[in-house]
Amino acid sequence: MKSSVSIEMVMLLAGLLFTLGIAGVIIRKNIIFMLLSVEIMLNASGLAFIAAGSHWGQPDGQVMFIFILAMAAAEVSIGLALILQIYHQHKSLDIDKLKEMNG
Amino acid sequence: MNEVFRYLLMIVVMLFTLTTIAAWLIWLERRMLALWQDRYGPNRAGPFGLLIVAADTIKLFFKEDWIPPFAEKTIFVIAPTIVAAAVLLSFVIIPFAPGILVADLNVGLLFFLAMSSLGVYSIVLGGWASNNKYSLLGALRGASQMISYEVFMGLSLMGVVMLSGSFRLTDIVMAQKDLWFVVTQPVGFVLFLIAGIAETHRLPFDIPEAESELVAGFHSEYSGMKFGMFFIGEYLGITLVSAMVVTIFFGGWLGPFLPPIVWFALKTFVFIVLFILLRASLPRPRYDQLMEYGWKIILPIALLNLLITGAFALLKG
Amino acid sequence: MMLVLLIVILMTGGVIALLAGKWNKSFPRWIALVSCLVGLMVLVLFWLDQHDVLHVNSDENWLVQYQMTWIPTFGITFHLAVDGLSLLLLILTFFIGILAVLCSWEEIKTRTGFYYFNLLWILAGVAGVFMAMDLFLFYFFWEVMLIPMYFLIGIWGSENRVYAAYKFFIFTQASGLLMFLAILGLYFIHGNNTGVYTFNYFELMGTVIPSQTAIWLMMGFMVAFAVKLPIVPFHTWLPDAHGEAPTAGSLILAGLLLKTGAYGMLRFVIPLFPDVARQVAVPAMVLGVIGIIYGAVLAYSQTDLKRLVAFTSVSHMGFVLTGIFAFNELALQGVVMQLVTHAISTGALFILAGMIKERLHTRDMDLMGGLWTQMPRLGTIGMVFAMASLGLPGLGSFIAEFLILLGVFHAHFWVTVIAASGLIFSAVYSLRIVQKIFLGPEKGTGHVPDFSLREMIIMTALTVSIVWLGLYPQPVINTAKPAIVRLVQLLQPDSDIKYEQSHVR
Amino acid sequence: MSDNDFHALMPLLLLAGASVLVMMLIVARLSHRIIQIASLILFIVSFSSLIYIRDSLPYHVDPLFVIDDFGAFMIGLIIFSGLVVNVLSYIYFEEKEEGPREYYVLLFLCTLGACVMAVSEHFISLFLGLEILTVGLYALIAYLRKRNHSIEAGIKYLILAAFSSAFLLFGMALIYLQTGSMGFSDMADALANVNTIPPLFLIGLGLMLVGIGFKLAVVPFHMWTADVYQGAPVPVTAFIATASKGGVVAVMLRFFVAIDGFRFEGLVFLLICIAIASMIVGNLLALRQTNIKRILAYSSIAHLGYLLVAFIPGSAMAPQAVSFYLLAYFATTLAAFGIVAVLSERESDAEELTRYKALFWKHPVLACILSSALLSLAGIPLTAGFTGKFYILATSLQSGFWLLAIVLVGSSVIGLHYYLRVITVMFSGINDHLPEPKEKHPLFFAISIVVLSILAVVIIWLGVYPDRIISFVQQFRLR
Amino acid sequence: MEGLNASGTPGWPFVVYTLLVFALLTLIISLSYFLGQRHQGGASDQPYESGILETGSARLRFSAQFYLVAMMFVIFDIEVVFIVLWALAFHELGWPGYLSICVFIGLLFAVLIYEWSIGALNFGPDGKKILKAYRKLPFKDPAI
Repeated sequence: MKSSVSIEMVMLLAGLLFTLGIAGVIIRKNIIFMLLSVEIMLNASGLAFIAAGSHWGQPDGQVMFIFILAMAAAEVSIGLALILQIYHQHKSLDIDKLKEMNG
Repeated sequence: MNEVFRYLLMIVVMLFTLTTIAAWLIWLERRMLALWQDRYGPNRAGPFGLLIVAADTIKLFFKEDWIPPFAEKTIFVIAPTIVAAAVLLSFVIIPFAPGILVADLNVGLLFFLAMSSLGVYSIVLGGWASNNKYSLLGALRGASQMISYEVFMGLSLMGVVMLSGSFRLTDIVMAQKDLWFVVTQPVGFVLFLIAGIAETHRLPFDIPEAESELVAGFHSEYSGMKFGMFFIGEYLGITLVSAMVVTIFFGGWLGPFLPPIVWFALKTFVFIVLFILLRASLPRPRYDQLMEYGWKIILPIALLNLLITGAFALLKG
Repeated sequence: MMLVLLIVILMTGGVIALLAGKWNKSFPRWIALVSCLVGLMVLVLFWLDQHDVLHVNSDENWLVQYQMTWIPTFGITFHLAVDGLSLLLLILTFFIGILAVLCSWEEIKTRTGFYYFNLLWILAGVAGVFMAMDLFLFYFFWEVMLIPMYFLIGIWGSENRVYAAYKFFIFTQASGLLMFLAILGLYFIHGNNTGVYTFNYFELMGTVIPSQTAIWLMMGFMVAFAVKLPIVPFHTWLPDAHGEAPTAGSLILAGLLLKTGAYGMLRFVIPLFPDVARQVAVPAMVLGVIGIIYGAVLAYSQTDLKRLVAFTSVSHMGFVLTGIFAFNELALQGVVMQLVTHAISTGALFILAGMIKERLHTRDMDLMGGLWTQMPRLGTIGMVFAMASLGLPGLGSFIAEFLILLGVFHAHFWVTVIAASGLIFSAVYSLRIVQKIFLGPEKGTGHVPDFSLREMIIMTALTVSIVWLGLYPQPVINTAKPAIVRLVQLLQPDSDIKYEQSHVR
Repeated sequence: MSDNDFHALMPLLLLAGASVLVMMLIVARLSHRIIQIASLILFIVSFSSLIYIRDSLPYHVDPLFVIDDFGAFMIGLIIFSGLVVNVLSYIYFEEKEEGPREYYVLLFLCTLGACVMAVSEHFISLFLGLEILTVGLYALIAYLRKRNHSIEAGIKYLILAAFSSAFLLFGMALIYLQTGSMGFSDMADALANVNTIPPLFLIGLGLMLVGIGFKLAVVPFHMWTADVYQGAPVPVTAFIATASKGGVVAVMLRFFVAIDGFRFEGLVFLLICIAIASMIVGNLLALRQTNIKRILAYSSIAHLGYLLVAFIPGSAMAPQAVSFYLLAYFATTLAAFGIVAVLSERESDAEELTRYKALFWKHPVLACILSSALLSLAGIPLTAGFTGKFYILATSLQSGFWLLAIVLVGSSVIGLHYYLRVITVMFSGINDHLPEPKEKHPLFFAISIVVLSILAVVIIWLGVYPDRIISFVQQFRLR
Repeated sequence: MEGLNASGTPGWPFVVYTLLVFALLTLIISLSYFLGQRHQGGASDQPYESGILETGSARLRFSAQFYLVAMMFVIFDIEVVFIVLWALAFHELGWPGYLSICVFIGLLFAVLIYEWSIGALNFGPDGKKILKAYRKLPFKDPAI
């Protein structure tokens, strides 16, 4: 099974996922979904890194991916903790309801 | 063409055997428990009650296909299949004997870990979709137990990976030609076994079901073949963990005189019996005891084990 | 060293006043008074010492200078120098400074320490501006005088003080920053031309600038000075600031800060950009004339005494602008005279306004009247300075305006004619002051005390100086002469004389 | 890693070790006071390790780090601001309900992250530094979890920072795909012979700019700033405003200089637009605020715009101007937030302008420090801000960016207005109420005041006699 | 799939096996759907709660402890990734790698000790805490 997946296709997929993530962050009002969308974006970049790494035959892309993974995990940990607090305080996860501060 | 046929045959036989074994294990367990508890166990249908398995299966098929109206329907149906599928898929990487395996992945061990972590979805989704308090509690406990032991399971195997230098299970088996890893990695073996029991939420670690407090926990609301699926998943899980223990720590198919596949089956059988023995002899710990045991004892030991293994291996050259 | 001393005296005096204010309310004013007096004394002694030199030999332009590296990497030096023009303005600075301290003697009752700190630092900034020969340093002092002034207006001013302070600060700061940009532009053009990056005034003087760029750079300088002076479209901050500031603030604003604008034009705009200056001479003179008329007309229509005086400043400064761009010695001498006499006469009027306000608690002229009978001494002095403001012969303003008109006449006939008509307006508004405040029926103001001893001292000093300048202006003219001669030489289209530090002793 | 590597990375290692050490101190259940003092000492030790490594510069730790003068300078700045924030934290957090101990661990980690960025010359180290910094900041911002604002600010920052990280990463991936390397110098080699910018590279750079723009809070990526500044605890806000931005600026400068991004006109145009928009929008938005934290937030947007003005010419002078301005900006911002922190009370921060009424007559020292900081932010002579702005103007004019210089000058005039308003408030009002209650923690109050006074002295010193520092920063060579 | 499967077996049996597994499971589920009986009992539309009537929703708020476990899992599992990589390249890395992983594992220990000390690893109910909360409850005076 020789690899028949071209770099363009992978990058396209990554780009697609990334755009999907952006759309999610912008359209969604629920914080959890926004966080999910951000995770999709992060993973899309990770995918792009892996593709680029394999394109050049270097492990760097995968190294980066692992770091991205670790960072995303840390981010989700804190994000969910904050979301718990927000739900506790506001009884809602609607980002539009978080307008205590005037600007 | 011959090759293709061989593989197809192997796949079909494997699937058939596995499903049969899963069913047959129920009989085995009941007989063994009876033996140790000094009673008969199933002994009416067929010789030694062997046919009770067929009877049970038929019964399950004809049971009502009940989906509670308050449940989340789709998830409720999908949940039990996940665990069965995950366990069945895990078997592809197990080298039963030279040439008898479906996929010799170079990331075999990781594949196993990945599949075993999928099992947790079954419990969480099943418990949550049931919309029942017992189920939810069971699901939560199950989830925290399984993901915790997931960590230790991975760590306990790393010593073996260091010694064999590969994730591929055939390599690991071949690396035990001279000496089984159970000798060099006794701690790893014990930890893996414990984590394996916890992962399959078998007794004594069957906290997600805990019939005495949670009345079957995450599958309280399940019945019929969907319940059967959880059941199959559990017994296949026992088989899988036993097979993995054998492959990783007890030299897999390696052994003198007898054909490799027989060695493998024999060793695996021993561990299956061990599982049943554990069920018969040990009481169930509390949830908090189990978790604290995992995080406060197993995790440090696993990490230390890695460091010590590493130091020894490097000193040896 | 003397030059540094002047600034150091003021600055340390300010800091000591600030600290002393913690102990006792009246310490700071004594400290301020002493610092100013010391400074004035030093300067006057120096002037007397230099008088012969100035009189005899007009070649020796720069009297004393002090130079020290500051930020060598950018070619910034701490370079102070004084010629006749600077010297006159410096003396004026300290003189007005003393008066400012005296007239806030009783007026300021709260936070005296901080008040005198600000006052002294304004004076330090102004003094620095008059001495700085490094453009960076000049800008530095230019800004230093702003902030304390802002506080002075913003904290001790009357009702609308915050608005006035803002307006003052934003106007001057914005224009100052434009000037700073122009300075930087000049710096880089000079650096690119010669490879020497420096802010030194004397080195930058000969910079060859493409004429298009030169116009922009000159506009940068010009805007800053125009706002300070103020020239008509940029004058709107002035009535507010003068109106709301405490008496000493108005005094310093009118007496010193406006002068820095004129000084900047004389010192920087013309020598640095002589060609461009010639090009814009006529429009500038026209603006000056507009200022004269406009200021006078608006002064007439004010009912607020301080605003009225403020608008007379606009009018007087119109003369200054017109005179500067006439480019001849007579007019420039007139400009210098005007700077000095305006400081004194307008300053005196502001002080009077302050005194009246202290007594009547209003600045509205409609509520005043018949004060002469109540306070004959105040009335007399008021009369004197109203006359000074309209340019009565025998008082300093007359000499100044006469010289300017004479000089401008050489340069531009019609401008002179219109500017002269401004004198009529000034007569009108000056007489209106006298008529509305001192004469006419009493407005039921009740009993008000006449001058106290302190006020008498202030007024005597001012009156003596204005009369002296009107009768014997020669010392001032002599002192300013060398600088002016140089300037005029520089402006001759075919001159190759460089305006530089020829024989500094 | 050889011994020399350890030697050169000493400050970073010390910071990392410090965070673990503080964690162990927490385990030992030591009091807040001891932890505060310990972390103060640890900060000082890490800071002084810079002196220790001074002789071995520049040093490359291939492929991730390069520790040169500029890097060491930035590390010094960042650690210093960490130190100041640390000092300010005791009074601020001791009064609060939440246990303040973990705060110090996070502070060390964030400082470490910023430092890592400042010396990185590789995408991986850039990313690691950035994430150590931001992940720590998420927790720090939401540290006072009982306050709604805090959590709100935390989640806003989290979503947007993660969002921008994703942009940054995707941009990096594209650049990596184009050049085949993630090290700056190799990347530069790959681009050396390219005169027109490759489209993939351009897109990547654009995405990276979006990401960096978010972190730096420049317009149009500034919308989080005010809310986060307002919601976060004051010392944390000070940290965000200084250290976190300093690290990003440093690495961005290094990156652009390495790949010589200034030769691509489109890119420079983009940067110019961002700079102009930041200066104008930041200052305009600050005008109508009455909350000092928000004022400082918008002012920081404008200041980053100013910084970009120094950055854009890309000349040899640019790193110097950036370094100097950062120094001035750090000292100033820390002093300003320091006063806010010192004045804050248990229930609420001293953020409303009305709280500052007549401050000068109550706390003349604090008021003077705050005034000098605000004047420096406004760029008035005699303060560091003025010298910094002068440096920036000189840099941009030297390369002929007149438009930027004019916008800078114009927007500083707008800026003056709101800085002056704060100062006016402080000096207005009369000292007619009761004396302030006695300070609760006299020792730490004194330490804070001393540190803030030092900052004020630095501000004035940089304004009056900046030559030492200028000749120091002039040694920086990034190429 | 090539990278996944460098030697040994071809990739297609894996795919076939996977498909077969899913087919089998679908078959079992659907068979039971067709074969199973139907009925509607009195209480069959109620969740089972040991025979008593349903009390409240099953969507309860549960202890943050579970969340903590999840976070600990996420963090430690990610860190295991780094250990896994080290284990794989163990011999190539040699002693320097060993030292690095020692530091890494040391950090993990530090974190573990920290979590232990702040009570994140106490899963059971804390008797003292409960007692304290109990004492705070406003009880009615039994005498009245």
